[in-house]
This record gives sequence, structure tokens and C-alpha cells, in this order.
Amino acid sequence: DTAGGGGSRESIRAVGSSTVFPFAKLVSESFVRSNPEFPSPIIEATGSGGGIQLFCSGVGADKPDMANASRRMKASEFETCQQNGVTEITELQVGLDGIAFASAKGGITMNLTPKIVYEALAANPYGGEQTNRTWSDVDPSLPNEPILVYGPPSTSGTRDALAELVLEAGCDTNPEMEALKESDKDRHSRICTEVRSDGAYVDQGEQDNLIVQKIENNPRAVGVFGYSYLEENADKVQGLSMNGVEPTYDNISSFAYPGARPLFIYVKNAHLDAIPGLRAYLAEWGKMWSRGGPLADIGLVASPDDVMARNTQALTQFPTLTAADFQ
Amino acid sequence: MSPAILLLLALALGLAGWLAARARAWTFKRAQPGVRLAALPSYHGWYVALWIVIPAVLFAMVWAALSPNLVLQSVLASPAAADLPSFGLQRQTMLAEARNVALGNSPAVFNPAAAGLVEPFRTAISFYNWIGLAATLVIAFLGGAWSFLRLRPDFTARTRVEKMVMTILLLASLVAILTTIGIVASLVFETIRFFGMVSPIDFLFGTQWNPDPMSNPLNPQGDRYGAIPLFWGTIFIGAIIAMIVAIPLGLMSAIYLTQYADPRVRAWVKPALEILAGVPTVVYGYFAALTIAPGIRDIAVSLGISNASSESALAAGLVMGVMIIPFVSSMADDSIAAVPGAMRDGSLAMGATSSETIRKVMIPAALPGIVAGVMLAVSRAIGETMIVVMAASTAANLSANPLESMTTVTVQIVAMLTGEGSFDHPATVSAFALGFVLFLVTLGLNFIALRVVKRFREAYE
Amino acid sequence: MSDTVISDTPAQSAALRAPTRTPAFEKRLKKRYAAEQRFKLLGLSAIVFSVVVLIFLLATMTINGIGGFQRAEMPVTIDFTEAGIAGDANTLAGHEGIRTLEAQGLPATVQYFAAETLGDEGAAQIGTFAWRDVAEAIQADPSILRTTATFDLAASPDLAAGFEGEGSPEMQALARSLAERGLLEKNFDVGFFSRSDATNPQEVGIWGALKGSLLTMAVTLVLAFPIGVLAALYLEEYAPKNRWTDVIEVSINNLAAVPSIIFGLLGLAVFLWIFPNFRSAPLIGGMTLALMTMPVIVIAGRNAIKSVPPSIRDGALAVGASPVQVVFHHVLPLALPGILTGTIIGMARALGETAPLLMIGMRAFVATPPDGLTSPATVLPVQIFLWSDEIDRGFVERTSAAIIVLLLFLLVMNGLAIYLRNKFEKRW
Amino acid sequence: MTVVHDNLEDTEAKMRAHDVNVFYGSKQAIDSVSIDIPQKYVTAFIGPSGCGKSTFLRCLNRMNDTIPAARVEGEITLDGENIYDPKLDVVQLRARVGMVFQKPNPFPKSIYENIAYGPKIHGFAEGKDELDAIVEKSLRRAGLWEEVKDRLTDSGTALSGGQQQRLCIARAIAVDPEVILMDEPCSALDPIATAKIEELIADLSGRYAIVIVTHSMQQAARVSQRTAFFHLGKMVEYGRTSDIFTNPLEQRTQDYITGRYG
Amino acid sequence: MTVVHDNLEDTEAKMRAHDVNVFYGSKQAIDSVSIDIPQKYVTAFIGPSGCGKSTFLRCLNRMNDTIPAARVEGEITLDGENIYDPKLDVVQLRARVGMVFQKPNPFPKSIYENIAYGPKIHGFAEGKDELDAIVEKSLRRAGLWEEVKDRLTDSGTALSGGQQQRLCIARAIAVDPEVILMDEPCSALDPIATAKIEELIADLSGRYAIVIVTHSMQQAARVSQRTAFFHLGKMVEYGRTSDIFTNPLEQRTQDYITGRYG
Ligand SMILES: Nc1ncnc2c1ncn2[C@@H]1O[C@H](COP(=O)(O)OP(=O)(O)OP(=O)(O)O)[C@@H](O)[C@H]1O
Ligand SMILES: Nc1ncnc2c1ncn2[C@@H]1O[C@H](COP(=O)(O)OP(=O)(O)OP(=O)(O)O)[C@@H](O)[C@H]1O
Ligand SMILES: [Mg+2]
Ligand SMILES: [Mg+2]
Ligand SMILES: O=P([O-])([O-])[O-]
Repeated sequence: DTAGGGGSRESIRAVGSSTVFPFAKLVSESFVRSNPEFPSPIIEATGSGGGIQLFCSGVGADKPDMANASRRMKASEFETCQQNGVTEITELQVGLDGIAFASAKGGITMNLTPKIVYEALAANPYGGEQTNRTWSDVDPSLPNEPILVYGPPSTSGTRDALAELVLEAGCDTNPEMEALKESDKDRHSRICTEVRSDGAYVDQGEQDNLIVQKIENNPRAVGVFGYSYLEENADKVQGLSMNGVEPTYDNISSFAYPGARPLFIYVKNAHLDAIPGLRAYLAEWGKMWSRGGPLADIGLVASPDDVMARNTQALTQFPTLTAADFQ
Repeated sequence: MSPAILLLLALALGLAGWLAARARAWTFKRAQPGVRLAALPSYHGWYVALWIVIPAVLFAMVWAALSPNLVLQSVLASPAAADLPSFGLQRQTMLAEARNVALGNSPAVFNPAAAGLVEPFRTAISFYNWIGLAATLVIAFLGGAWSFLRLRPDFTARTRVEKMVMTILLLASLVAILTTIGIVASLVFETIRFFGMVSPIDFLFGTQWNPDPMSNPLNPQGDRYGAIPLFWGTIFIGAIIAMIVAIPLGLMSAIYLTQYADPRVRAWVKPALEILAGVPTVVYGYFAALTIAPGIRDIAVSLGISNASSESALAAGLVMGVMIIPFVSSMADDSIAAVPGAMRDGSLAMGATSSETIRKVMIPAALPGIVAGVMLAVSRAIGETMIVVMAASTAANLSANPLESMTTVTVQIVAMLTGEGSFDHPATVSAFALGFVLFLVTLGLNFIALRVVKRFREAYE
Repeated sequence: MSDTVISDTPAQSAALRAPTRTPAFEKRLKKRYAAEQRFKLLGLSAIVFSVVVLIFLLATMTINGIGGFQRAEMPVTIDFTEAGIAGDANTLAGHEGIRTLEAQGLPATVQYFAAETLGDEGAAQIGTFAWRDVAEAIQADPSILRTTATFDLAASPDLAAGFEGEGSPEMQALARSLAERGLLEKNFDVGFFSRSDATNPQEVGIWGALKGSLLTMAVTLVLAFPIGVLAALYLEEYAPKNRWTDVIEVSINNLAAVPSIIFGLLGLAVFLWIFPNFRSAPLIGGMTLALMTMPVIVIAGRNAIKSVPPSIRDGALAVGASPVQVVFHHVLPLALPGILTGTIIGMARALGETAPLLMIGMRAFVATPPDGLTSPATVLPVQIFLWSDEIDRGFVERTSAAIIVLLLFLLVMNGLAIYLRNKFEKRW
Repeated sequence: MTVVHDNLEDTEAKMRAHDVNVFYGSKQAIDSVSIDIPQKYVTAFIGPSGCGKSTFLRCLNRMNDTIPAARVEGEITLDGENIYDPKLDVVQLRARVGMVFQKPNPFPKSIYENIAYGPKIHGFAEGKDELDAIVEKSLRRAGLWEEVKDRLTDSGTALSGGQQQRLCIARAIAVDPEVILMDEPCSALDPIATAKIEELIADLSGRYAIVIVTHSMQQAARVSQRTAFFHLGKMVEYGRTSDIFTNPLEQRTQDYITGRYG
Repeated sequence: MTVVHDNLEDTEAKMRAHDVNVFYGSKQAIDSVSIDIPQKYVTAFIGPSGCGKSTFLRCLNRMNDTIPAARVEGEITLDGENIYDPKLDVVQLRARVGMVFQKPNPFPKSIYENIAYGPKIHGFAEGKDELDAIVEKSLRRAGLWEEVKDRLTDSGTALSGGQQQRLCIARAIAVDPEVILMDEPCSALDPIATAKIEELIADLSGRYAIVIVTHSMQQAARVSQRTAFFHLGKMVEYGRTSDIFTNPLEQRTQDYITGRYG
């Protein structure tokens, strides 16, 4: 056997984001019903980070063919991929999503800003001690309710997006931190992105459904998850606005909402011809990600037209991702 | 040749050998009418049949493992294989596709490039099939012939067949040891690896449990792996809350059923309790998460305890306690039944009432058995997974408030291993260390409990 | 006895106290009887509590679950003669069929006729895959392409929720108006028993998980039963009393009490290490559960074997049967009902087991039933676990429905075990 | 059917059974037995195995109630009160009619607790001192005091068989019963222990009405003043022990005591 | 130590035990017993309970092998062959030396199967007819044929105790043994059934060497021609039954048969 041994495999395997998971499932269902000759793809929700880690651990039958991600692959991860022989990767943006902050219908309501979220959730806000117990500790205009946020774990892309799009933005409102970014990048990222672990932030594992259930049962809790879950459960939970912008389809689609972000799937080109049906499965994505398509029905925000066109093309050409793409 | 066909072939040959050998034994018998054979003709049959089937089946197994490789080698040597891609997976898949088509498992290849390989596969497969078939036949024949030639009127076929049977029985009982070794080895190996990354001191005595599977595996941050909160959560839910429910209810149920209940009532209630014990834990978990946990939170909130968690330790513990009731009750039932009736009669004859007899004589006498039963119940509760996975939380909380959320060892094992994290990361491997601790603790509890029970039984025998 | 002295006169008597015939005693007695009653009541209430919990649990599942066997469907009449969809048995057969129909615009056709029948709003709420049901019906009987046919198409989850009186007010209103016109109704969902997992609660089925369970159980039974019985025979009938057999005994007793999740760790570390490509496969699941079930069978088997009276063995030995003959001719047949009872109970436990299977990957999303022992699958309890995490109200009912199916299986198995035990409970 | 000797001087009858029948399910184990158990005497029940001695004995303190299948017909009185009267309290009855079993059955508690058990549950002792006194007195009467006085906290099961049986007798005495029933109290004991128990019975006989079931005719002859011979559920003959053994009126009795059957 | 009467006319010895010792673990149960079991006679083993009669009997067909703790020393021969020779096949030995137990233990199979089992496993019958013939002959010899011939398919356990015991004897006869060992075959039976078995033993005695352990001296006197008296693991006296019962040479034998102990 040469590189990537370990026998052969018949079913497609995808791992990664729990945000992308429901979309991947639907595509998979559609795929098996249109292509009964292929076995059903196996899809597991491991979180974007966990998924990419697995994805990048090598090529071969015992390694997944695809990683779903609710954030873009990081340069460091790309590096790991390259080192492990996963050299040819195609990146497909399947749509958009936003990290939604939500509470139960009739529960706590707030107008959040990145700064508030940062001060409420940081392990050490601005390098100091975290003393905020209630929202009103953070900002007297907010309700006097204990801070209780159910959110994704560190393996998750939503968590990364939370750190990058919200926490860091909130942190950088402080000029000192802004300056620190230049002088000590590591320290900056630790202070700005580390989340408190004293129980105010509860990591619910890779189960966004569970977060929805938790906040539905507790009117004073806030949940953090993908917009699609918010949309799907609009009758149970309500989105909290950020900087005064509601998390809605249009606001995300136009990036007016600060937590808007693209969703990706990554494919190993080497597996394209090795795994029966992999191309057809990817084509199925292309059929379903359109505006008003079946994926939109369950909460996927379609990519802007130009992006969609580019990605539709990528479904046949499979352009290889290069280090340059991460500049 | 598929292993199944080889197996059938071996069995058919065995049958033939059986018939032939039995016939042979009959001829001995007819030849010397007065003389008894040393074994029944059918044992001669079995002897030869086993000598045919066992070597043939062993060979078939070896062949099943070897032949695909041989086929592969010969296919790779064929010119059609020259332009196979060098990428392993793709190569393997194409080969597998072609083989599947050649074997008739699938109608066509998906990858057109593999089509050329189908024919070489067909040829190679049928070639090696013939070899396999021939070799099986030869081996079966050799085994059969050798054993057949040993048949004599005074040949003790039965003894030999029985020796083979005994060997098989012995091998079967060794599976238990192998399993134990397998468990211990897999746990120990990974645990040692884990302790290479995180110090056992940090793990066993640390009070912060917050592993980060995305952190750099080379810098595992030992202070994030303090398992004390998990141990506490496990004990609090499984050994405290659940037992507070299960021990009195189980014990009183057993007492009522054995000492008071009308036989007709017992005939209905006992199976009902057994049903309670037979409900899968995932159903209990669902029940806890869907019905009990929100209920408890609502009650707590209406009582003004506003920080009650909706995945409280109480909910998981209560439901686990209910699950354990039948277990405790049947252990208590056994222990009470093991107390000689003479004790009961002795007390009743003193003019004690039934409840006095039970409380002051039966229970104290059955106590070792009951205590051992409780230990087994605890060991069961702390190893229980689904109820806590579904109803407890993943938040490692060191608290004595049953309304707060807590996590347990089993929850963390599931959490760490279902994420499918990398096996190089201490967060993933920590599951094995947790499993090892769980294994040792339950093992200890069971071991002590079984000994106590045994001694208790012997005392009254 | 002549030397025994027999005396007819009793020894000197002493005054009799009669402490039991005092009023004080009577008074205490009353209290003691009250305590007796309280104690008895306590016992009774313990029983009643357990039974009530059982009934409550079963009732909750049943009430939630009954709805799970139904789904909201909308009748849509399609006039294929108008639709311009063509094809015969040949072109529509096999893998290509569905794609052919899709290429011919069947989805649009279905949508069009749905709008005809249900109005635009209603048509927007037929399930995403409704056209696939139509396509499969056409494949099954291409002749309907020349006729007009009515299909009961699944409603979208939102509409189904609206029909239940939940979800958004618009949906509730739409559901009401459709229902009034007889265009939305709950039908018994036969497909629940033939479909597999899906994203949409209206589309899910348990066949995939059930088949996974059956395959897994088959592996478990084939491995655990013979090994368990043979080991039990060996230990009970032949094993010499020495350190080795002690080790075997201790291992078996301990294995029977090892938490099931540890077996999952074993499966993950050993079986998946040996067969890395069989992740999620019933084969691995079955092997893992077999190790878990075997000790149960061994212990039950040993008890059954032990209860065969030694006099039977003596009798057989004394007419010249060899130890192996004694066991296979006499002991095993007599112990078999007991062994079977233990096996059924062990299998029932394995059938309800979830945790170890999570460890070996049987929790992944798989949209089709497994077609063999090595294809990825899930099992019924894991399916229940997965569905229990879904939030859609529809999944609550489906989960409970799946629980009912699982409980029915277990009830039948346990009932069978109890029946066997009672029927063959022999006293020699 | 039953021969009752007529030379029994008119002793006060402590218990009287009249036409008692006992059934286990549909099987009759005792067939219309009538007997007077005299005050202050030792009465022995003898007869071949399975003839119903134990069954009848257990009727006398209603221990048969604990066997679900057992059903008792007829009348048994204690001091004239019918003990099967539904209004009668079994607890009280059993406190008044003590019982000692074939196999010594001390409770798995300390020697002290074994004796104190009865007085405690019946509330006979007001305090620790009184209880101590009862324990000592009972052990003394049972002839066990000297042997165990230094180890009252040891477990009752740690004693030898004969000591255990005496402990059981002491336990029965401790609640001050009026009648003591003993079902083959020596059959599990060696000859020396048996001799001790027989001595004890002789000591106690003036104080209580004692009924003893025994297999050994020698023992019956040694300890009892009255003997009843049972056979196949019937009481065949009843009279002075000396008469029964030297001068039985019934052939079956004669056959039994000369060892023709049994 | 052992007194063997010298008026035993020189019958052919079917089995001979020479200096046999049996140990259960470290406890000696049989202490150097030597005896000749004669062909065609009935030999009775008598002695008080626990003296080792059963133990010695079970040595004669190596049923002691089934007790892990048991260890046999010394030599026992059957027709001159040492039965403890490692080369000897126990299965064959047991087919030659049949055994009937104290409690009847028919297999829970049909009456027919009970009898046919032995011949089947030993291959004594070539076909169904031959087997039928063996079953009938054995049942006839055991005096059971008339009672069961119409219900051969009924379960053996459905018979009465005495019938069951005769079934067990028939089962033993069916494999054509040379010696039949019986360990208190009548102790679980009523007198009528006992009488039948005794009759049967008398019938069989000319054909087989029979050894019977019994508690009842009357029975020994009725059925046996030779009697061995065991005491505390030793064989005390061996001789003609009539001599042993009328004219014992040893005091202990005398004491036992006159009922001084036991
Ligand atoms: N619990 C019971 N259920 C049914 N039958 C019983 C029960 N106890 C005793 N018997 C039967 O009642 C009859 C009398 O038994 P009992 O024990 O009174 O005899 P016994 O004279 O005490 O005999 P032994 O001397 O052996 O103790 C016997 O036939 C016995 O089998
Ligand atoms: N399996 C055994 N293990 C240990 N000791 C045994 C065993 N069987 C019998 N013994 C002891 O060996 C001695 C002889 O027993 P055996 O059964 O041969 O006596 P027996 O004469 O047949 O008595 P019985 O008339 O009561 O049947 C006894 O002391 C007995 O306790
Ligand atoms: Mg009795
Ligand atoms: Mg004996
Ligand atoms: O989508 P995520 O699971 O990576 O948050």
C-alpha cells in the first residue's frame, strides 16, 4: 500500500460543524433517494474545529472525506493538512449563517453589543478579574438577572466566530487592547477570546438542539447558536439584537448583522474519485443551496449570487486551496 | 471461494466422513459379532468428522484471510493494473470496486478506470478459488484418511471425541478471561498514555475540569484536567441521591412482597418490578430529561429557588434511583430469603409482631446481604450512562446543591469520545483514564460485595 | 429403659407472674399494632410508588407516542396525462428511474398540482421530498402515468405543528383552513416502519434503526449464546477446582457487573483498532454487546445447570455414561429452559443498551437501513437518544413512538422469559 | 379410638384441646385429637416420624398460622379461653405459650440481646437495670449464667449447640410464659448437652406447664410425667408416662415402644 | 481386626477388595477394608450411620470418582482385573457394575427411554426391535412390565416411589451388568413397595452378584446370604448372614444387632 492505506470504504464520511449538520443531513437524504446505488453517507457532528482536525489528519479510508465548517479553515489548520499529506483541498461556501443570541419567547430581552457580550463572558475582561454576576453588573440598563449563557464548546466554529466576530470586537473597543494586538498578539488573543469557566457560560457540547431546549426551559438564559436554529425554532425562541440589528435572513445576507459568517464544506480532492458517489453528493449540495431551495427552507441563508456562482463552478472544477488563499 | 461455501463444503465432507466411519465401525461389529466395540459406531463417525471439519475450517479461515491478498498480488501483476493511480485510497477503492463486480456483489464499477481490472480479478479469483477448494479438499481428505485409518474395533473413539469437546468447552470459558484482559489492557494502555500528558496528581486531585480539545496537545494544561468535580458529581448523583430513593423504596418493596403481600398480589407486582428493571436506560433518560427535570425546576422556581437548573443533579438522581429500585428490591429479597425461617419462627414464637420480627431480627440478620446488594446497586448507579448523559449536564460543578447541574464520569467519557477528537489529544484520552477509574471502583465494589454475599450465604447454610 | 426413673410428681412450683395479662401490656400492644400497621403501609406505599412510576412512565410514552405513528398529510391529485411525464417499466426501473423523473420535471409537476389542489400557500407546505414519494409510486407502477392519481403527501413540519395547534399563528390558521376543507388530515403512517432517519420529523422512520438492532442482536446472539453455554457447562460440570478456574469465575462475575460503557471503551480500543473500517457497523456493535451479554448467559446457565439434581447425573453415570454424555444427554436438555431464560434476559438488556454503541460510532446520521453486518448503522435505543435531542415537536412524538416499539420488543422478550421460567420451573 | 388412661389424678388442665383437626391444604395431618395438658407437669408427645407431633404442638401457640396452607379445626383453650377465638391476640398468646425449636435458633445478636429481645418488645422492663435482672435471672434458670456471664456481648451463634439450646430456653423463659413447648429440643445435640437440657427441664417443670416432643422413648421416660402416643395423625394413647411405657393398653403403642416400627 | 467367618464355603469371588482406604480430603472414611464379594449371592453391608457403607459401596464401581475430594487407596478387582488401573475404562466398569440409589432417580424421560438409555449408549441393540426386546426383558425382570406396559411413553417420574425404584433397577439390569450395587434401595419406600423390591432382589440373586447397603437388620436378614458389619470406617465382621445375626463373633456386632447403639 502507498500513501493513505487502510483499505477501502464505500460510504461517504463527513464530520464537522453542528451548524452545518442539519443541512448536510438533508443533502444526504436527498442524495440517497436520488442515487439508491450508493450507500448512505455517514455524517457526524464534531464541531468545526474537531472536524477539521480529523479531516486534516490524513488521506485514506479511515479518514473523513469532508469537513463541514461554520467558519473558514485557519491557516494553521491548512498547514497541518499539508503536513499530513492532505494537500489538495477544495473549499466550498455553501451559504451564510449568523451566530445568533437568543432567549426563550417571553424570556429575557436585551439589546446586546459586542462590548456587553465581551464584558459578560470574558474570563478576564481587559486583563482584569471577572466580577460581573448579573447583566446589570455589566451595564446598569440591562436587566438585573444572572448571566447564564448556553453556548458551543471550543471545538465549535460558532465558538470561534463568537470569539472573532463578537468578543474580539468588544475587546478592541478598549484602546489599550487595540494597542496590545500590535505588541503582544498572544496575550491579546488570550484576554480577548478566553471565555469564563465559572458556570456563567455553559458549554453544551456539539448539540445546538440542546441549547435551544435549555433556553426554552429557562427564560433567563441566553443561548448562542447558528441562525438556522433560531429560524427553525422561531416559535419557541427569540433572537436578541446586536448593535440594534436583529438577526434576520436579510440582515445576515447583507452582513448588516455583526455575527454574520459564511458556512463551508471542505473536500479532499484525492478522495473525489476514490469514494463512490462523492461527486454526486457534492452536486446534490449544489442543487439544494439555492435561494428558496430546500436548504433555505430549514434556515440556510443563501450566499450572494456571485459567491454562489463561483462555488457552483467549483463543484465541477474543484480548485485546490493554496496557502495564498489565507493571506 | 467464499468462506461460507468452504465452510459448507467442509461440513459436507465431514458428514461424508461421519457416514463412512460409522459404516466402517459397523463392519467391525458385524465381522466379530460377539465382541463389543470400544466405542459406538457413531463416535467413530464423529471422530473422523471432527478430523475432517476442524482442519478444513481452520484452513478455510486462514485461506479467507490470505487469498484476497494473493488475488490482489496477481491482479497487480497484470498489465491492467499498470495504470492504477498511486494514491492509496483511490487505488484501493478501484480495486475494491473491481473485486466487488468480479464477485457479483455489485453490477458495475463507478469509476470507469476500474473496469479493466474486473477481468483480471475474475481470473485471479477463480484461480485462487480452485486452489483454495483443492487445498481444502486435500486437507479434509488427509484429516479424514488419517483418522479413518486409525479406526479399529478397540479404538477408543469416544474418549478422543470427548477430549476434543472438552477442549472446545475450555476455550469457550477462556473468552471471559480474554475479555477481562482486553478491558484492562485497553484501559491501562491509554491511561498510561494519558498520564504521560497530564500528571496523575493533577487528574486525581485537581478541582477544575475543563479540557479543551482544540488546545495544543503538546501543552495540555494539566490544571484543566482535575477530575474531582466529576467524581463528586458521580457520587452525588449515583451514590447519594439515587440511593436515597432506591434503598428505602427497594427495601420496603422487598419486605412487603416477601413478608406481607398476598401471593396473588406478588404474582403481579414482581413482574411489574421486573419490567421497571427491564426498561432501557435511554428511556429513563428521556423520561428524566423530558418530564422530571423540567418538573423539578418548575417546582423549585415556584418555591422561590430561582437558580434551579433544568438539568439538576436531582432529576438525574431521582430517575436513576427509580431505575435501581427493582435491583435493590431483588437483592434484598434474596438476602431476606436466605435468613433461615427458624429465625423468624423464633421471634414470632416470642410474641413479636411481624414488623418487629422484620425490623429487629430479619433485617439485622440479612444486613450483610443487603449491604452487599446496596454496594452492587451503587456500582451500577455510578456506571450508569444514558440517564446522566440525557438528564445531567456537562458542566463540572463542585457543589452540594442538588438543584444545580453537575456532570459525572460517564457523561464526560461520552462527551470526550463522541466528538471523535484526535486520539493524540489528552482531552480524548482522558476518557480512558476516567473509564479506568470507573472500572477500578466498580470492580472493587463488586468484588467486596460478592465476597460479603458469599460469606453471608455460607453462614446460613 | 427399665433403669430410667419415672417420677409422677412435679417439682416444687413457684408463684406465677402473668405480665402479659396486665392493662399496661394491652396498652402497649395497641401501640405495637399501630406500628405494625404503619410499617406495613410503608411497604405498601413503596410498592405503590414503584408501580405508579411505571404506569406514569408508560402512560407518558404512550400518550406522546400515539401521535408519532401518524403524520399530517395532504391529498394531492395529479393528472399525469396532462403533466407530460413519460416512461415505462424499463426506463423507470432501477437507479436511473428517479433521476429520469426528476429530469422530466416531476418536482415541478407535483408542486403545480399541489397548488391546484391546495392553493399556493398550502402547496408551499408540502414536504421537500414529497415528489420523491410520488416518484417511488410511479416506479412501483408506471401505469399510473396514464391516469389521474391522488397521493397523500406529507405536510411540512411547520404545517404539521400548526395542525397540532402549535407554532406560528399563520401556520395554525393555514392548517385550520386546510383541515376544514378536508385537505389536511392525520393518517396512520405506515412509512414509519419502513423509512430511516431523516432531518424532518415528517419523513423519519424506524426501520433503519430497527434493522440495525436486529443485525446487531444477531451477531450478539451468535457469539454470546454458544460461548456462554459452553463456558457455563465447563465451569459447572468439568472445571477442576484450581486457581485457573477461580480466575475464570471471578472474571465472569466481575464482567457481569462492569458498567456497559466500559465495554464500549473496549470495543473502541480493541475492535475498532483491529477493524478500523467497520466503525458504526452492526458487526462491531454485536461483538461489543456479545462480550457484555456472555457473562449474563454464563451466570444464568450455571444456575440452571446447578439446579439439575445430582441424582440424575449419578443415575446416568451408573449405567455407564461418560461425563460428556451425561451433560449432553441429560443435564443440558434439563437446563435448557433456564439457559434460554437467561439468554433472553441478556439479549433484552443488550437490545436496550445505548452507551457502548455511542462509543463505537453507531450514532452517526445514516439515511438508509444497513444492508449488511459491515455497513454503517444505528440501533433503536441510539436512534431514540438522537431523536430526543431534536427540538421539533414532531420529534417528541416520534421519539415516544420509537420508545413504544422498543418497549414492545422488550416486553415480549421479558414476557417470554417469564413464561419460560414459569413453565419449566421444575422441582425434582 | 383414643385410649386415655383413667388413673390420671385430676390435675388442673392448663390447656385443653378438643377434637382438633389440622389440614395442610387437603391433607389431614391431625385427626380429632383431644387432650388436656396439665399444669406443672411435663407432657411428652411421642410417635413415629410424620405422625403429626410437631403439627399438633404448633397448634398450641398458633405457630401454624405462619404456614399459609395449614388450617386448624376444633377448640384449644388456655386457662379456659379459646386460643383460636378471633378476638384473642396471637402476640399475647405466644408470649404466654413459649416455644423452643428442634434446631437451636438464637438470633444473630449478642447473648444479652437474645434474652432481652422478648422483654424489650413486650415492654416488661422499665430500665436497663430491670432488663439486666431479667437477663440474669433467665440465664440462671436456664443454667447458662455461669458459662456466659463474662461474655454477654458475644454473639449468640458463637455458643456451642447445647449452650445455644439453653440460650433459646432462657430466651423463652425471659418473657415469663405459662406454658413452654419444646419440639425435639435435643435432637441436634450430643449426649452431654442432652443431659444438661433434660436436667433443666426437670428443674423448670414445677414452674411451667411443659410439653416436649421427642423421638427418644428413653428421653420421654426420663423427663415426662405424662406421655401421649401419636400415630398417623391420631393420638392413640395418653396416660402417665410410667404406665405408657410399662403397661400400654394399645397394641400399636406396645409395638412402637418395643421397636417394631418407626 | 476384621473377623471373617471361616465357614464360608469357597464361593467364586466376583469382586475382591484388598486393604482399601478411602479419604475425603484428610478425613479417612474407610480404613483398610478387605472383602470378597461372592458371585451369585446377595451381600449386605450393615452398620450405624456414617460408618462408611455407602462410601465403600461407591468404591466398587468408582462412583467415588465424581466426588473431587475423595481418594481411594488399595486394590479392588473385578474378575481379577484391578478396577483402579488407570488403563481401565470407567464407563465400561460402570456398565458391568450397576448401581441403584437410595432415592429413586429415574431420568425425566419416558419409561421406555429410561430403560433404553444404557443399551443405546453402549450400542447393545442393533435396531428398534432389539431395543424393544431389551426394554421388555428388563422391565419384566424388575417385575414392572405388567404395570407399565401400556404407558411406556409416560414420564418415568410419574410413577410411584416403589415403581420408580423398580424402574431404576430395570434400568441397571438393561445393560446386563455382572454386579448390582444397591445403596439403601428401600429407605424411601413404604413397606409394600419394600416387600416388592426385596422379592425382586431374591429373584435376581441367582443371576448377578448383588451388594446391598441397608439400615434395617431385618431386611439384611431377609434378603442376603452374606453380611458385612461396618463400624467407624472399618469392616468389623463378615460372614454368613445367619451366623452374623445369630452368632456374631465380635462384641460390637452383637451390640449393634441387639440395638445397643445406632
Ligand atoms: N408445611 C407443611 N405442608 C404440608 N404438609 C406438611 C407440612 N408440615 C408437615 N406436613 C405433613 O404433615 C404430617 C405431620 O408432620 P409433622 O411434622 O407434624 O410430623 P412429626 O410427627 O413432627 O414428624 P417428625 O418426627 O419427623 O418431626 C407429615 O405427613 C408431614 O409430611
Ligand atoms: N462427600 C463427602 N465429603 C466428605 N465427607 C464425606 C462425604 N461423604 C461422606 N463423608 C463422610 O464419610 C463418612 C462415611 O460416610 P458414608 O456416607 O459412607 O456413611 P454411611 O455408612 O453410608 O452412612 P448412612 O447410613 O448415613 O448412609 C461419614 O463420616 C461422612 O460424613
Ligand atoms: Mg417434628
Ligand atoms: Mg449411606
Ligand atoms: O458549527 P459548529 O458546530 O462548528 O459551531
